[in-house]
Amino acid sequence: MDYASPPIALIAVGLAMAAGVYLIAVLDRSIAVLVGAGRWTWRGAIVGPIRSAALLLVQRRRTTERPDSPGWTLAPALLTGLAAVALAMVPIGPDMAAADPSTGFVVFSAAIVFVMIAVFLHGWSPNSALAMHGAYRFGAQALSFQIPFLLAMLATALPAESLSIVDIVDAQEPLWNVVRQPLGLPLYLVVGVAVSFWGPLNLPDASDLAGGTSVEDSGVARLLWKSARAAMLVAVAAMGAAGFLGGWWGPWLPGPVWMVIKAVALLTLLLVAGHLLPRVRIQRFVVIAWVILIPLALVNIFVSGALLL
Amino acid sequence: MSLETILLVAAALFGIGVYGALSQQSFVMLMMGLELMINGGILALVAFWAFTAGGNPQGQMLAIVFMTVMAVEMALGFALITNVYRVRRADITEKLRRLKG
Amino acid sequence: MSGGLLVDVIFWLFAAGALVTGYRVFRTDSMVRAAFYLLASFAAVGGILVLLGAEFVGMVLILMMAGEMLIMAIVMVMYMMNPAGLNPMWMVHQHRVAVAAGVLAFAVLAAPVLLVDFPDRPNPAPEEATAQLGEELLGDSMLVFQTAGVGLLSTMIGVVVLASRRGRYGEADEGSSEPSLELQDAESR
Amino acid sequence: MGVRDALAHLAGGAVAPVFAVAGGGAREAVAELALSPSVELVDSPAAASVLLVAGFLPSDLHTPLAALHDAMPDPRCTVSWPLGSDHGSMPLSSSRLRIGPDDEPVQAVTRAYRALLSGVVATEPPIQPDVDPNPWRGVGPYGQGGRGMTGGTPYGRPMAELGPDRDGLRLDVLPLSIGPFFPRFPAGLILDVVMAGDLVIEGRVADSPFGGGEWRPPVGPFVRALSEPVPVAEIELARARQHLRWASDALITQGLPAFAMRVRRLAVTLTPGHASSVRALSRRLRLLRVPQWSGAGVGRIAPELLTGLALGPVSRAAGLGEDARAADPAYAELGFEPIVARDGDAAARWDVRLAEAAQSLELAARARGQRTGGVGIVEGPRGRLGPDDSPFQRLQSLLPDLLAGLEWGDAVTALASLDLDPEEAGTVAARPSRAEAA
Repeated sequence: MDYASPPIALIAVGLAMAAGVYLIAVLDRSIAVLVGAGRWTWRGAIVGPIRSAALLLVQRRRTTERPDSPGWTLAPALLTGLAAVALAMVPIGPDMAAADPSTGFVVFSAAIVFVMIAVFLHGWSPNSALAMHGAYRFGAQALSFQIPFLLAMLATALPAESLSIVDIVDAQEPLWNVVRQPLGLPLYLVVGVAVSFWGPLNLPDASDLAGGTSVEDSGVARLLWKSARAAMLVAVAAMGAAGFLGGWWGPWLPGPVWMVIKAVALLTLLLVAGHLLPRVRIQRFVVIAWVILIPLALVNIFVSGALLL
Repeated sequence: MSLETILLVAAALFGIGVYGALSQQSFVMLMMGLELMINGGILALVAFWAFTAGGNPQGQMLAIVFMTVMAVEMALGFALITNVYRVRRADITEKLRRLKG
Repeated sequence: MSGGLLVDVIFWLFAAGALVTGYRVFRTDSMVRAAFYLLASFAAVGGILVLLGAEFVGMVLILMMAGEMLIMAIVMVMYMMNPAGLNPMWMVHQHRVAVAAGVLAFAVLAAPVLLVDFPDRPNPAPEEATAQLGEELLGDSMLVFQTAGVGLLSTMIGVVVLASRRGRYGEADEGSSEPSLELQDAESR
Repeated sequence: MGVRDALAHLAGGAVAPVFAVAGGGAREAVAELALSPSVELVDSPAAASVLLVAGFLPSDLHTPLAALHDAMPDPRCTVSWPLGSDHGSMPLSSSRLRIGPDDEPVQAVTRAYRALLSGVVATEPPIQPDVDPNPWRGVGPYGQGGRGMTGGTPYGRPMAELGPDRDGLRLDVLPLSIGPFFPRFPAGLILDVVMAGDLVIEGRVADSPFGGGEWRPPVGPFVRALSEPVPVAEIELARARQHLRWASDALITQGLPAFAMRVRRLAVTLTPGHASSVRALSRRLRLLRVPQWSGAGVGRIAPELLTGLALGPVSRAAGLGEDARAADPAYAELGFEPIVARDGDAAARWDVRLAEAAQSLELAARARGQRTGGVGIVEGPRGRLGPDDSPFQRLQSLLPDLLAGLEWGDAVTALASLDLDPEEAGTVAARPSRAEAA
């Protein structure tokens, strides 16, 4: 158990999150303009997110009829905290980890599993029908994606013979996991999009629910929820880069730079997919998760285990 | 933080669990009482392991068995609730005067 | 096992959190809130386990309970006549007996804690705890571990059979009768 | 409060979040407004700073509009955009911000938004009083609100009742009314549903509020064709535009807002020469599997139920060749053949509409001054239009069977695929009275 000094780790994680969220806002707007055949401008794509955030800071929060106020306030904060914990588990260099507990993998998974609590709370507490349906939907979605997610991640721990993320990345020096376990990364990405409820798997906050769990949010709460969601996507992409794309391993450039490049590449892939793929029907997602993803994830684990023997 | 204080906390959790399991009318709330008792059990177990096992991992092993028991209890409980609700439409204990099917 | 003042403060925070939220489970007027309070109680206990050096067990406890509590919240919303648990209500019976039993259980368990002198053999190196546990799980205690696994599997099969509608002897709800609504019983009293 | 002022100043340059209520005759104008980079149409009043009320709103919708207004966070303002209709009796008529016939609408909206954030325009007070409809705690036998556990009204809204589930359990079901300003439906569409979790147990669409005779619609090519011959090129261009506008809304429903903007841009600038772009768009959507992934098997209506209803693309997607144009000599001259698909589900409706849009553009390009022949009955973009006879009213009776048993997402997809338009109920009814007046 080797932790960086807490204040430095906190500041580093906070900065990484803020930068990641801003990057997502810029990338997402740029991709939307590209897909929508609009005109890209500095004002729109680069300054726009900051201005929109300022509006949400100025806006007064409105409330609904008899909400569960503590839960409603807690949910975005909880999701932010979970994203921070998840991101803190991702090392960007062999000696550059905010925290590297011996069970980093389990901590990351616990953060992922708690996302469903945050989303359920967020949808349940405003006492609003559409928001609550978003919460129910995410219940079904989350219970379906958890097992394939844990299995896909677990396979990366096998070659490292450790649950520590630093060890998992270290074990990829000869061969990246994306090559060693070709099923792993696609599985991880599908489920990762579901975890951060983005793009085609944005079912709890979907447009057919007029925004789902966040339909009643305004002001700072909306800003916090949106950025927490983006931060979760950053954490998922960063962990994908560390667990499957060899983390800091790469020629010529220093390790952390490689790590950032890989994470941003994964992020861009996820964002582009979000603007091109239609929303998946919840029924179909649940069937796919249980009937296809879980068996594939098991095959993935068995094959990687057999290769190690 | 000493063994005694942790055991007291665990005993208090267990006591709250007993209170909940006995006082609640709804099946699910009753199960929450059971869960809380097991929660106290796990805490006591790991405390014993941490302070008296001297590095032997079997205490943690036992905690994992406890967690398995908890999962089994949950799953069985929910299945029974579903079944009872299907057959009797009962969701609180008062509605089950006899248990025979 | 001493980690200085900071560890002590964190321990007391977790302990107080676990107890208060555990108590709130039965004092809140909404079922979903009750599920979340129980989850908070488990998370606090998980935190204490991590403090004690049982990192893996603590984190797995937290991880597992998140899923369990969501299912619990949904089951409550499903089977309680209180949609989404936002309508406050208070449903208890034999309240005095239950309080007495709870206090008695605490007293019985607390007495030996205060009376018995426990051996003091703290763990030497908590860093190794996770690895040690792994060795134990797949080494000496393999049988226990496998038995737990098989037990879970048979539970899964059993509960699916129990909960499903179609059974060997026809539909499970065959011959079931509509109960009188709670409302009528309660209001006629 | 220096920080707050600085933030407000910064926010003044942001994309204005607008919740648009597109009333009678305003849908096209609002859709076009959304293309501007300085305005964003948001899905929820909670996210909006500006409430844009465009076109005509029947008096039945005035109270829901007031509730919508009160659901917006401060600072908020209302901009009315009458587009030639009378806004006089609306609850928001005190609003000073108005878009006149000569104003540039995007500029007017952004100006109002900036004025609001800089404090020049004060935030609007709520319209409705904020009171609890019912006592909510400590009434029933268990200390709950309302009388009893089922059937009470603890928050002034009905509580869940027991209803059958797919699995044979009797679980809670929740009666809900979605609309009339649900962003995925046209304004004025009210859907009364009974939900069990995410599942629609019962659903019906209420009568159109535009049908009461209050509404005097602007006259478009389809309505004009009822009483006089109209150039085929004009009417077919309008049809292609409507189909593309539908596709754009359907894409938003499927979670592809950016792609929807591309389609909407095409719809606004559409000319008869664009047939190949429409076909390319259709190929691309099929490549991304948008119709199949979202609509295969969803909202299927059997051809037997549709026979004789003449519901345009909906009928033709189910394999019925019903098309009023087929009987028109002007169309026969141009070599018109109805486009027919087989499956009758939402995916088939996608295919039929996109193919028809391209076909319409080709007809428009080929037309040399032909005018429609049949007076009295017109093939509108949603099916046969006649006096007192709109596709909306004919479809209404099919909806309960269609919606029951769908997941909410599928129900929205199915409704979107039908392209319901409550305004048409009024458009057609208005014709005879105009003729009498003349």
